Amino acid sequence: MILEILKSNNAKILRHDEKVTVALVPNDKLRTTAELLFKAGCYYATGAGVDERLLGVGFSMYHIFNCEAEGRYIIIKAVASNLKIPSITPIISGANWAEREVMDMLGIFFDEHPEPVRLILPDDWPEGVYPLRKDFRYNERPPRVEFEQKREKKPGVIEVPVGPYHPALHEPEMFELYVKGEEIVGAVYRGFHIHRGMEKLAEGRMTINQIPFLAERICGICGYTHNCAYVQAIEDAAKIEVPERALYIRTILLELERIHSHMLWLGVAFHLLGFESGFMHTWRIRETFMDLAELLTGNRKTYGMNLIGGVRRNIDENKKKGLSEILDKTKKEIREIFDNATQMRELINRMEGIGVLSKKKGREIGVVGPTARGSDIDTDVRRDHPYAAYGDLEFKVPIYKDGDVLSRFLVRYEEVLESIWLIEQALDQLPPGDILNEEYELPEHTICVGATEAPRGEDVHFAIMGEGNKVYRWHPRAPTYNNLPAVPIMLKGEKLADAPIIIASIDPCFSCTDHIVIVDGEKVYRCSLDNYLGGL
Amino acid sequence: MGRFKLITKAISIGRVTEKYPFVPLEVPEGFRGKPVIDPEKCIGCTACSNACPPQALQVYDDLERGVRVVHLFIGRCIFCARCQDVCPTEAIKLTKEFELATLSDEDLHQIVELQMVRCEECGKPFDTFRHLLYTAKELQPWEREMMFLCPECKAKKVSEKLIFGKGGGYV
Amino acid sequence: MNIIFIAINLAFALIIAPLIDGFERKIRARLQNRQGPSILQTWWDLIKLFKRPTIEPQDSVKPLYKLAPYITFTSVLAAYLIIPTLLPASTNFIGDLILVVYLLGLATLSFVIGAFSSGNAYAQIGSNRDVSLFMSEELLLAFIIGTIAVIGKSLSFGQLFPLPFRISSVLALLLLFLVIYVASTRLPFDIAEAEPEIIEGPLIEYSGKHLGLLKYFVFLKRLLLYSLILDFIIPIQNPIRLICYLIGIIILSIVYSTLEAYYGRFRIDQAIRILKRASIVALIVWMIAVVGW
Amino acid sequence: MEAQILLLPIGILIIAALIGLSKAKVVLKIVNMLSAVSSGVIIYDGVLGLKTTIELKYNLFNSSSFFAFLNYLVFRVDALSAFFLLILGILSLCASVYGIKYMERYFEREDMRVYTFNYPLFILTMYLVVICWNLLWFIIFWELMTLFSQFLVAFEQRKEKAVKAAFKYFCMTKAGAEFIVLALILIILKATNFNANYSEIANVLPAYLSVHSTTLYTLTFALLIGLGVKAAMVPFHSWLPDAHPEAPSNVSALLSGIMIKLPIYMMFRFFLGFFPLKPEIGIVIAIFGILTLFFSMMYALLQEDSKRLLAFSSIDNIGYILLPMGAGIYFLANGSQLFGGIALAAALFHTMNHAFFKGLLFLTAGSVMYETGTRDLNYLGSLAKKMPLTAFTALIGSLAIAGIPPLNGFVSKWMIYISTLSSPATSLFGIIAIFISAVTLGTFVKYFTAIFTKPPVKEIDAKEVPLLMSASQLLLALFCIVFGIYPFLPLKMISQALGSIGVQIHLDSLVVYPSLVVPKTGNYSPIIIFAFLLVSTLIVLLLIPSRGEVVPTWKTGRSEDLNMSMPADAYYRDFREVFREVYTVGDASKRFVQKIAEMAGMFGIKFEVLSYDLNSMLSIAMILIVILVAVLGGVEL
Repeated sequence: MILEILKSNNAKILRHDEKVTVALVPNDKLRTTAELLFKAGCYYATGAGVDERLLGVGFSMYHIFNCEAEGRYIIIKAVASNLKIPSITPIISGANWAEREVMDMLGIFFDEHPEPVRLILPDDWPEGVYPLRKDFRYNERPPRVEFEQKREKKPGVIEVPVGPYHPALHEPEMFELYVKGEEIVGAVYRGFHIHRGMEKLAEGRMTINQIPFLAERICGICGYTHNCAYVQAIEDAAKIEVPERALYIRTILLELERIHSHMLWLGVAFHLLGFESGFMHTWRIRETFMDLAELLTGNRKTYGMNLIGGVRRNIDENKKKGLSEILDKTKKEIREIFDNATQMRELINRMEGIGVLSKKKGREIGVVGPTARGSDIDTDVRRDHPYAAYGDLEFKVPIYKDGDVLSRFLVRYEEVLESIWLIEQALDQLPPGDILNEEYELPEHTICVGATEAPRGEDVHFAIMGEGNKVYRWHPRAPTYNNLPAVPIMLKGEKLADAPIIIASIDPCFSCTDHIVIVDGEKVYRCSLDNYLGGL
Repeated sequence: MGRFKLITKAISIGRVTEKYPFVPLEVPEGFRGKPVIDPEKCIGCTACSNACPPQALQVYDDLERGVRVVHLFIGRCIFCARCQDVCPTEAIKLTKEFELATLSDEDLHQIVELQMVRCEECGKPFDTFRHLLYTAKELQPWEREMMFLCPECKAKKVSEKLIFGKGGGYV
Repeated sequence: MNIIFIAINLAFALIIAPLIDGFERKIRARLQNRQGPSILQTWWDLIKLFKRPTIEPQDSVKPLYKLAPYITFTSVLAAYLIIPTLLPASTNFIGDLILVVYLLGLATLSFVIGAFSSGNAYAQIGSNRDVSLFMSEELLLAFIIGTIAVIGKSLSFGQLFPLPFRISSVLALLLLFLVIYVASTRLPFDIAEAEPEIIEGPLIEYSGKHLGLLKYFVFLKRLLLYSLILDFIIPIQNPIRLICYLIGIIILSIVYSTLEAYYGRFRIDQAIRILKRASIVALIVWMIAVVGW
Repeated sequence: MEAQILLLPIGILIIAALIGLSKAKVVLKIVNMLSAVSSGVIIYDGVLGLKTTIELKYNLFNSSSFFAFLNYLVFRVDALSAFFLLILGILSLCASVYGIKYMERYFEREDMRVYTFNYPLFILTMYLVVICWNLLWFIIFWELMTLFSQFLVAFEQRKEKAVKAAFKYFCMTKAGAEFIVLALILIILKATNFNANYSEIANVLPAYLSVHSTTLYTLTFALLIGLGVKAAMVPFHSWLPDAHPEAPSNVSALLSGIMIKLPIYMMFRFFLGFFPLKPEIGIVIAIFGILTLFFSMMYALLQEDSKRLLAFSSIDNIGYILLPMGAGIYFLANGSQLFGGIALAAALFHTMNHAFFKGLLFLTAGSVMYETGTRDLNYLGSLAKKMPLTAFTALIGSLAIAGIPPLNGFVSKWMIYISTLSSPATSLFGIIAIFISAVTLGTFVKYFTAIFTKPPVKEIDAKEVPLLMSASQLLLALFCIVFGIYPFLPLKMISQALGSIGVQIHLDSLVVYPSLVVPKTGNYSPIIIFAFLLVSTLIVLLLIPSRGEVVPTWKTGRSEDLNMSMPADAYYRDFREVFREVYTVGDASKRFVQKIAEMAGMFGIKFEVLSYDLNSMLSIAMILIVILVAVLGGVEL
């Protein structure tokens, strides 16, 4: 099916196995291919540009599609002919940010891109300096350039700035709400205030076994799934046999992380709805899971458990026992708290029918995770692309139809219970044996991709192996990157009082999104989402 | 109704927070805290500095003083315990200490200096004494006699022996 | 004699009001499994604020912005001349129920005008909500005043305290309980100062001494309203009035802080709607009172 | 001989009007000054009138022709008239002084003669209406007043809105006047056989009406409509919100401040002086009052035009005057002297207060127009920095009209509540009045903040208005404060005024220095409250002085300049949303009237046309009178 599409567009298949398909598509066929794939039900996961001049190819763009039906990732490679590649944003609006990012970072230009303006680089970044090119050193700092601010006041409304420093968002991001009385008539998102240059760092300095610890620090809450995604990508490339037990331990930790992340979010949701006690209850329970993580990995949050080929610490018997006991206790408590909390009408009224995201829009933007499942999009990497031990564990994926804040809330609540159930299963079936396989050698220039289901949705890590124990290119994509464009749509026409809970309802994780490049200064050019809003 | 259930629950559970700064906090076994190098055990093999992701551990030779400096800067440490994994002599360990806030920068640095061996030929320091001893076990007898030579001199010597060696040398 | 009593009452209020808030914070902490700050914490906060310097935003209208907190503060103090708190001071020459209500109105007015003068979008939205809430809570309050006037045949506190025990008076006091809850700007009705969306609304630009005064004003207002509802219940010539009063304050603050801890914040329109329904109930109560039950 | 002083203003004003016929620029100043002078004389007359009753009789033509009953032109100032003269004098003084500078902004745009000729005559006719002591002359002056004032409303002839508004105003009040004429005809035909002298009427009418109740009710009906239209009583108010904003601001100050109070004056004369006191009449008036204040204020909340907002609030204050008047009549009829007296005193006191603060507010709105040339609340903002004096006076006006202690508005409102809440029958009125005063507060928070404090959409260049303008504002503000802190003086006048129409209020029992005490009901000591507020504020300022450095306004870390100005239509959106029923009712009534108009249109009568077509209007009114007279004649026979 997929192969037919690719063949019909006379694409050159570079790699085809049970998980991944990589194909080189000629530029004139790129759009049609993308369109056909999108029609065939593959949504746009992410895109990455690579400076392949050292490999003698020049600049090339990789569009990564997620085909849930076949459980495979399709990577379409297009080589830039004198720095130009046809843009696919007109067909798939989800590709907007990815293409603009490549535009900023590598200086590849996309023909007929609807809004070819800077997305990531700030205004004071000099023109024509492209940080992700190989001739740009990872610790280089270009000089600032002066620029003038171009924006006009909007009459008839209050322009309410939400962020960069706003108590409702716990990270520096910028929403601009156009408010009339209490009603939000329009919203604009400006992002990418935090830049940590992780990709450059990884390519430039780190060895393949150091990068997992870097990847874990992409996110402050769900770092371990990034870690896993990266490790899986490399293992996929090098065809490494990971021991069973290691896979199970990874699963347990992943689910533990999902629980604490969701509990955190539920607590924050209560706090934003002004229900402080609910916040306290939720976090009190969350604390036990943090302690569990500490018990298993030696750290509350950054587990640091993965190496290529397995995990570093074992789960011995008494740890196992303690784990299952605590799980039994907390499961009851969680049920109790939330069944009671959901009886409080004023909370439900604040969430019901608020911040609705339709299924169609969601697909177009390519939202992932609970945000997607909340609006009736049945997607879950754990089920569609089984990794770790999810293949042989059974669990259900909660789906809600309404697409409002309440349904996202409930999705997360049910996922907490599911995760507990998953951990219990994994603990019983925990196979004996070795936990780390260190006999492997790394291939060169293999294109690989690894994906996990983070608490916020799908993590995709794209990588190209390099010489020795280095990677040539590593491009992680956090779920928030796909979910954020949906927020202004949800916000439009709602009351200002609901803005914080709506913004929070995608569980935004901004620094995961902004991992891209080393940049001085905070000022960031407005990335308008008018085309998503259908014009403010 | 649910509201009152929650209230009763809260009352029944009682306080859960601790008077933390005034009472010590328990951490479990295997907690990854502040790493500490045991100067007695360290042999300066540079395994840790190669493994360390954030380059918190750096090893460099101070040639005129003839010492190898193992420099640990905790301000950079991410407490991943890779150094602990790779250390051949278990010289570096992660303690349970986690209250690292300090007013003086010195508290974040640990520096271990190891005496280096000077090359018999050129007299340039090339390796720590301990490392030599540590590796000495695996050496063959013919290598022992030139174990105090720096790699260059060693290579020179071997080639000389190969060429001018009496009795066919070691070939 | 009266003058001394009033002076003592004022002093009492000024000292006790923050303590009551500290007490409520403690109770809320208990209900949320927390240690909670010490009861004196509110006092420390206020003292700290009074030590801090103030700032003036560029876009603000300076005189109004600076004067507003003081007027707000003193207008609620003036209400203490009229409502007997600790000691039964007879105040039948200073003012009556209407005057108290209007003094609180003055407080709200200067509060929002100060906020509007700060020239911050959040402050404007917040004070806009504040006034909307004030108007709708005034509707309910008006009905209660009418009912009380019908029951007590008077508006001056000398005649009103205590209210004769009738069905209508009990209902009226229950409604007064609600109004006081709303007026004392707590969750779920602290919509004007909602922290997550509009960052303390009207208070956003205020800092240091000004902020301290406005916080102090809120505490004083709460104590005032407590005393109001208690005066309606406790006979003023009661020998053990003092004990009853203090116990009443404690009970009220426990009840209120419990409610506060276990409610989610309303949206402004929801709150107004609730108040509207309540005032329809109040209309019925008024009818009952007119009938004479 | 001092009685002749009554003629002095007439003389001056007529001269002023004649001067006003010339085109010269200086005329404007002269006319305004002359009117100011005459206003001073009017004040003097008022003070005189409070001491003793002044009377002037003229026997115009000794013939027993049809005009016999126009024969005696009697001017007489008793305490009630004197009270209204005082208000008229003070207000027209301020308005005229204000006009000297203010009117200049119209120079090259308009034909100033429209103003310079009509303005003095307008004041004159109001003066005559108050002092004349003969019903027929009253009608004539009344109509003239309408005539001149409508020319002033139509001052900006180029603006079609203004002209239409003027026509609407004229025709509605005219139609209303026909009802007064009807009442007059009834009285002089049936009761006083062609004698229209007030004293005569006061002697004869009560006795007659207490027998013939039908006539009483007819008269009440006729007068309520006739005077109600002029007083812009809901549902006859629709002309006012169009007319008042269109006039020049100092004229609007007069229109709202005093002209729509003259019907109140006549109501006092009729319902208290001439008619027997009937509780039901009182209740009816009170109900009209409640309707008026409720709907008008709820609509004032919506307005985005400063002067239109003020116009609506004028209607609301008419409600605040009608309510206690009706309640007072009710109480008196039920023999409760105390509360009756207080209620009526409240009515008169509020008349005075409203004259002052509403005049003041219109003047401030005028000053803002004078500087910025707009009345749009969306556009204005943060003028308090530029025009501190105007801002201060506007703040005082807003506080006063919101009934904030210790300003004058609170005293009258307090009296209203005390009296109305005292009996179950009227307490619902009191309750609604309290609610509406909260809404008033909201409305004037909007008025004040939208013009003076909220940041503007874009920078407005304005400076403080000339001294003459701000002086007259300050004078009125001063009255608001002084009469608030020391209400005993106006209360004394009011008690005299009421005494002159036979209502005794026991002032010595009410005023227990330093507080107003209604035994066993309520008490309020403005002096103590004011002193306490002042002193304690000063003390707190000393203890906790505030001095701080200036920092940029906090925009959650943004550096761009955002549009932080709240649009006027955004105020209280949710409140309006929740209380939408009120507006649905209001709009439904509007639509109902339109329906009637359409149905009439089917029969070929075009109300839209009609209401701007004077002849047909008048003819219809005449026909109406004839029919009514015939009918009533039949009733009585």
